[in-house]
Amino acid sequence: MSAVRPAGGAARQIEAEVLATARAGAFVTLTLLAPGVADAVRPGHFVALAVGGPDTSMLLRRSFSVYRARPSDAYGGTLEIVVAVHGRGTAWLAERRPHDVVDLVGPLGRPFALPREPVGCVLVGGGYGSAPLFALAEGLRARDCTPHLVLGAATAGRLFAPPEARRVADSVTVTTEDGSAGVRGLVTDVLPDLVERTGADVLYACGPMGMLAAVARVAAEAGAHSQCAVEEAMACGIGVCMTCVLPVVGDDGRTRMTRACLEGPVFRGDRVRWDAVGSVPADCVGAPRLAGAAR
Amino acid sequence: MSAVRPAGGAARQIEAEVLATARAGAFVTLTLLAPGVADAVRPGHFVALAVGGPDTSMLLRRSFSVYRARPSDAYGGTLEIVVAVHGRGTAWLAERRPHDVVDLVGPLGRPFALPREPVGCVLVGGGYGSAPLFALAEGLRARDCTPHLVLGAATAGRLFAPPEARRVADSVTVTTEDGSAGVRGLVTDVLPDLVERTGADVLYACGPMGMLAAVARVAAEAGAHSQCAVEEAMACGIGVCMTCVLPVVGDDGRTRMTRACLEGPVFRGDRVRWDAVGSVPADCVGAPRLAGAAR
Amino acid sequence: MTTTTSPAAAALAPAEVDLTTRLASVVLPSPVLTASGCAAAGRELDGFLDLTALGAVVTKSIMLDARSGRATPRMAETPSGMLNSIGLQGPGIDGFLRHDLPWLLDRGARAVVSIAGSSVEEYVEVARRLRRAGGATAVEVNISCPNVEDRGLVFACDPAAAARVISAVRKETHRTVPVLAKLSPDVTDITAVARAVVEAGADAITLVNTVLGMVIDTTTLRPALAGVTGGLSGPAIRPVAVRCLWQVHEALPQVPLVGAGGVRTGLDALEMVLAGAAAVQVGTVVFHDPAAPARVAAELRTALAGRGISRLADAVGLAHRRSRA
Amino acid sequence: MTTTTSPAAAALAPAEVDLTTRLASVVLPSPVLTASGCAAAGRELDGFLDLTALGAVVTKSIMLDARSGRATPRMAETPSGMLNSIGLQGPGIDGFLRHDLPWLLDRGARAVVSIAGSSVEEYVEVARRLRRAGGATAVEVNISCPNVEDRGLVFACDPAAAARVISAVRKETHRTVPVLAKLSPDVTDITAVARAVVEAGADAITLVNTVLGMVIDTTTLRPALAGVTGGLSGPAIRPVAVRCLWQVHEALPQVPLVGAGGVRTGLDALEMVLAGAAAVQVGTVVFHDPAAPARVAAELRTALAGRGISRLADAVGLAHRRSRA
Ligand SMILES: Cc1cc2nc3c(=O)[nH]c(=O)nc-3n(C[C@H](O)[C@H](O)[C@H](O)COP(=O)(O)OP(=O)(O)OC[C@H]3O[C@@H](n4cnc5c(N)ncnc54)[C@H](O)[C@@H]3O)c2cc1C
Ligand SMILES: Cc1cc2nc3c(=O)[nH]c(=O)nc-3n(C[C@H](O)[C@H](O)[C@H](O)COP(=O)(O)OP(=O)(O)OC[C@H]3O[C@@H](n4cnc5c(N)ncnc54)[C@H](O)[C@@H]3O)c2cc1C
Ligand SMILES: Cc1cc2nc3c(=O)[nH]c(=O)nc-3n(C[C@H](O)[C@H](O)[C@H](O)COP(=O)(O)O)c2cc1C
Ligand SMILES: Cc1cc2nc3c(=O)[nH]c(=O)nc-3n(C[C@H](O)[C@H](O)[C@H](O)COP(=O)(O)O)c2cc1C
Ligand code: FES
Ligand code: FES
Repeated sequence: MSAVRPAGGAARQIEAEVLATARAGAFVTLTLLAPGVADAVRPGHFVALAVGGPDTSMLLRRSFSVYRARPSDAYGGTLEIVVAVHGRGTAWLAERRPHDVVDLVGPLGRPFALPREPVGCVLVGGGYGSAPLFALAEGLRARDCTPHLVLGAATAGRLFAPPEARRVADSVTVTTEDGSAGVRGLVTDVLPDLVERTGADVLYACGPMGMLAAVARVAAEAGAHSQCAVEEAMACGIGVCMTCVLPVVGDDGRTRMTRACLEGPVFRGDRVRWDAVGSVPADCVGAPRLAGAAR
Repeated sequence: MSAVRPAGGAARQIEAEVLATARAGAFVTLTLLAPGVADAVRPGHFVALAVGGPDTSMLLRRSFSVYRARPSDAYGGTLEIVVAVHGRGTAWLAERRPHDVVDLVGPLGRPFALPREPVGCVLVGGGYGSAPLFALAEGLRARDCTPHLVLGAATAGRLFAPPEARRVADSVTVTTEDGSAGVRGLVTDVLPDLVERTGADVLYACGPMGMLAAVARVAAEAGAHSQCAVEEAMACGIGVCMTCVLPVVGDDGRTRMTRACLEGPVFRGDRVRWDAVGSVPADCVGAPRLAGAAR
Repeated sequence: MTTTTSPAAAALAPAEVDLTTRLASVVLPSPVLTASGCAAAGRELDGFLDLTALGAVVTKSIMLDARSGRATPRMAETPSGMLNSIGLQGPGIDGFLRHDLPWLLDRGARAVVSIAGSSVEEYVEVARRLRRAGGATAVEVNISCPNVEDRGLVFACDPAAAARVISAVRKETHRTVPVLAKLSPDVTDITAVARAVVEAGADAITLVNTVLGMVIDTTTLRPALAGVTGGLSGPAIRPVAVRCLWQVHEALPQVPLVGAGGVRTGLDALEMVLAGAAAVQVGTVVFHDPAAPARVAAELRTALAGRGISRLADAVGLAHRRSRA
Repeated sequence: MTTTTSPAAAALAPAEVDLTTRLASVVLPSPVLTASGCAAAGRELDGFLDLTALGAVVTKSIMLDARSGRATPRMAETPSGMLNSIGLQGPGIDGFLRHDLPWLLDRGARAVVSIAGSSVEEYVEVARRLRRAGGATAVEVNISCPNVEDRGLVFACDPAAAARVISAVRKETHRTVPVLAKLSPDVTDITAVARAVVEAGADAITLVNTVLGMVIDTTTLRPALAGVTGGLSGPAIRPVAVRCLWQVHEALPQVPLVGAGGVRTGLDALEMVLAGAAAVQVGTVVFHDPAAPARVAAELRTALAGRGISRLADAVGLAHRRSRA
């Protein structure tokens, strides 16, 4: 899990034309013409978009999970992303119109690992974190796995639950914290039951850090595998800056500050030191022996 | 000429909607809805536009002469500007489309002074510098003056000579350096003759600094008045920053570094120290006595 | 996962927020001021905003005699900022006291008068005449000037020279009028300069003046400014200003600080307040938006209300207390 | 009116321009390099650009032992820039020499190896192991590190401490391998540090490292970075880098300089060359555009051609000569 991606990875930098935009609840979906990129996308990959145009004061790219990729459609490869407006960069993206062009780098990161056997799976998405799970469910079905979806959010408006959800999954459970849709509560309120009922062997999750930690815990308790896609602030998205790190245990049992953009965003849930995310555990390789490290 | 504009000048800051855009040779004209501003515009006034949108890295406004203002048309006041694409700010403006909004401050500066008597006038425009001269010609006609236009540029494509030129002026002479339109040469090649033939009492000019200096010289030689609109790099456009200064002789005969945005852009040609523009003449009020002044 | 707790307090109505602030002996109704050299002497901004509602107008640094300033070009735009090299053009203190200050006071605005000099004596003489005229709410001492008596070394770059100026100006200034020392960020250790000026009697510190920068015109292949180097200002330098505020507040928590450097919005002002500023100045952004100081004050009020903070004073330096917690 | 004459020479075809540059004893085929910490050890950029066509890959500063770096958040975006506080995460010199440097050399790229330390002894030991392994085209010494033996004072902020590091590293480095001293702009007098490192044996100087800055998160009301302060980089600081290059080239015209700070386009690179840089590094902008170093080199070639300059070397420091003319 901790090897560097081989040199000359599949990622490319392209000028992607916006083909369509749509509102979906609190989100905007963008369909982008991405020949040469769409083909290489697997569920869990992300793309990094430049925002703000040529004179912008915003220097850094914004990262988005790929919601759907169509490698060889009429346009020669398109992909869709789901944008939640957070700050100015996502606001700019949400203002794009068909025929506008956005600079895109992708596919980036490591995708979800798929089981070799036909097993039961539970896929848990928090907010827009559900975006990569529908394509994942399809991929699992293609391997004769049985995917069950759990989609959670604070309120109904912040759920991303497109119409195909029911089509691609054997069951869909919705939770909202305010009860405005589905079961009132957190995804983790319904998860242990569902895992038990379905006898799931793998849990997949994408969403806020707290949710991922909880999913990893449920998986561990149920003796299941977990694959968690994390969201860490990223300056480069391609592995050169070291801003996106979190403490992850390697095959050798040692914890390293590990790049989410290159070795993630998908990690094995049992490898991430969830309680230490945001800090450097004292047993981490190279952890400071005294306070005040170099700039 | 050197008094500060009275506090609470006519300038206002508004969100101006773009009503129409058009190409005119090498230029783009923008028609802006500017209620409360258009009414106060006199020929020679300029407006300062914010460029680049909310996340831009371009901090400073760009200045433009008003080409035409219609105080009380169907829209409640519009004005037109002529944009020559120079760098990124003007490129951004040239990309604006109807219904876009630009932040505008204006009217700014002092307009051309009009003669009290019905006299002959020659109006000289270099490149887009002709923009304010057509409305000026109309204003002069309204006072029974006889305006003659001289429009010059490097090549035909860089001439701004709209159809109404012939309507508003008693004669129109065109010069281009490459002879691609009108007389081959500089405006100053045809000017002395025209001034003599028309017996002009006032010369008005707007364009590059070298041309203005030449017009002022021709006027002085012919015993005529001159009114020159200068173009100095401006950070604020409203008189607070002191970046836009040039050496101008005041009523007291002393030279001061004078703000083009507030006490100009129109100056009496005989008051500007043309040979010293870009420097501080040694006899300027407050000129350094030793090298190396404070930051 | 480390949770980023936002303050628990419930949101307030903006009108409930008390924006008054104290700079040593002076209380200002608003913590948002103009910045020296970015508002002339106030008059040109009248009509774009209500001058009387500002904390104060900080006037362009004034020297003893009239000054022409430097040759042009005096400015260049830079990414999210600009460079200027004006050379302290101005009418001299007598002209300022005759024409500019009276207008501002008649208008009902508060004036923080910025003074400059090329020797300690010049600062002293300017301060003396200003004291004689009266009317200034505070004196801000711009020490980012070359000292002609010490090979043109900038006062603000040497703690001892900075202290000499401040101590001399403090002596020449009425004791009820606070003296603000305005520091340059172009130093190895801003806290050393801050300590020196406070020991010399500064009642408050303004942080920061411009950062020394330069642009070369790639068409003419020469420096873009006639003055070769110039002062970098605007949002580009805001992180530098916030860092200086943080460091000085950490070192001298009792000293009132005034923040300057790229403030564009109410959240930018809040950032500086959280770092330790009791007031902020809006400079370069006025060139973009002449009404900015008024807008920033309104946005700051809303931002404090939204965070349940009822008094500006409670937010001053809050990030220090929260990061220790 | 002062006329701004552009150079009279007629435009050339871009292919006619000779971009080779010399840094002391080393000749590079291109003056455009990556910047330390912005390209890891090159491998991740492979595929986005041709590593072998770059002047060199400047690798992330490496210390003696493996380092975890700081806690997160490690970055914050700022207007036209960003703040980082990575804390020199890396595998340590042995891991670097075993895995990273061989890959880069096998790939056919030139490597400028950046080294760091928290004591003079650490720099020496890293340099020694690097020399033993061989393969580095040059050594860049990142002296923007706190000296644990002197109350955490940053080496680059004290001419004497900077000189001690450089002189020690120079002694441990093969004489055909140039030693570049990389300076911090956060000093009162950059020329004093530059003189000190040149006297200590630096063959060239890289200007500049990041500017110390800070952002406070107005939602959490705490510093945005876990490390509290961080290094400001990107186009926002370009005028500071150009000014430092100008000042150091003015003071030490014979010393080869390498520019870094906000280079985004070929014209930005040209600006630094005109100020005195013989080479430039593209750092933060790689995060925006992974192919930027290659693009900048191509644009620089076109810009020189358009100005009738057939050799990069003729443009180095040209603005000094033109502004004296
Ligand atoms: C691997 C990955 C996948 C993601 N997938 C999606 C998705 O499918 N849909 C979606 O809406 N969002 C997604 N995000 C989050 C999205 O990248 C941020 O919301 C966005 O960067 C915020 O930019 P902004 O300009 O609107 O906000 P600002 O707060 O103005 O951004 C300022 C800076 O902080 C960074 N930043 C702020 N918030 C985040 C965040 N939550 N995660 C990472 N960086 C952040 C920005 O990239 C930028 O550099 C993903 C993030 C990552 C790392
Ligand atoms: C009073 C006045 C009236 C003007 N009228 C017109 C007009 O009617 N039509 C027109 O096309 N242009 C006019 N200009 C020039 C116009 O303002 C500049 O071309 C424009 O500011 C360039 O911006 P940019 O971003 O495209 O170029 P950049 O070179 O990227 O601009 C960088 C900075 O330099 C300043 N700058 C650059 N060139 C000039 C210049 N020539 N004059 C002033 N500032 C400059 C910009 O304002 C900006 O701050 C006028 C200028 C002034 C001062
Ligand atoms: C055009 C201009 C002129 C300035 N003149 C002065 C001055 O006379 N005295 C002074 O102390 N600071 C002067 N400054 C610095 C500002 O007051 C302020 O400290 C600095 O620009 C940072 O704030 P800002 O980014 O909001 O502009 C000037 C700045 C600019 C841009
Ligand atoms: C994320 C990041 C990490 C950096 N790490 C290092 C480093 O390890 N060693 C070093 O000398 N400089 C480091 N720098 C500084 C850059 O090499 C460069 O000097 C500086 O960022 C200015 O150039 P830029 O604006 O092109 O990035 C780092 C910069 C960034 C943004
Ligand atoms: S975002 Fe730069 S290394 Fe991961
Ligand atoms: S442009 Fe600021 S004073 Fe004229």
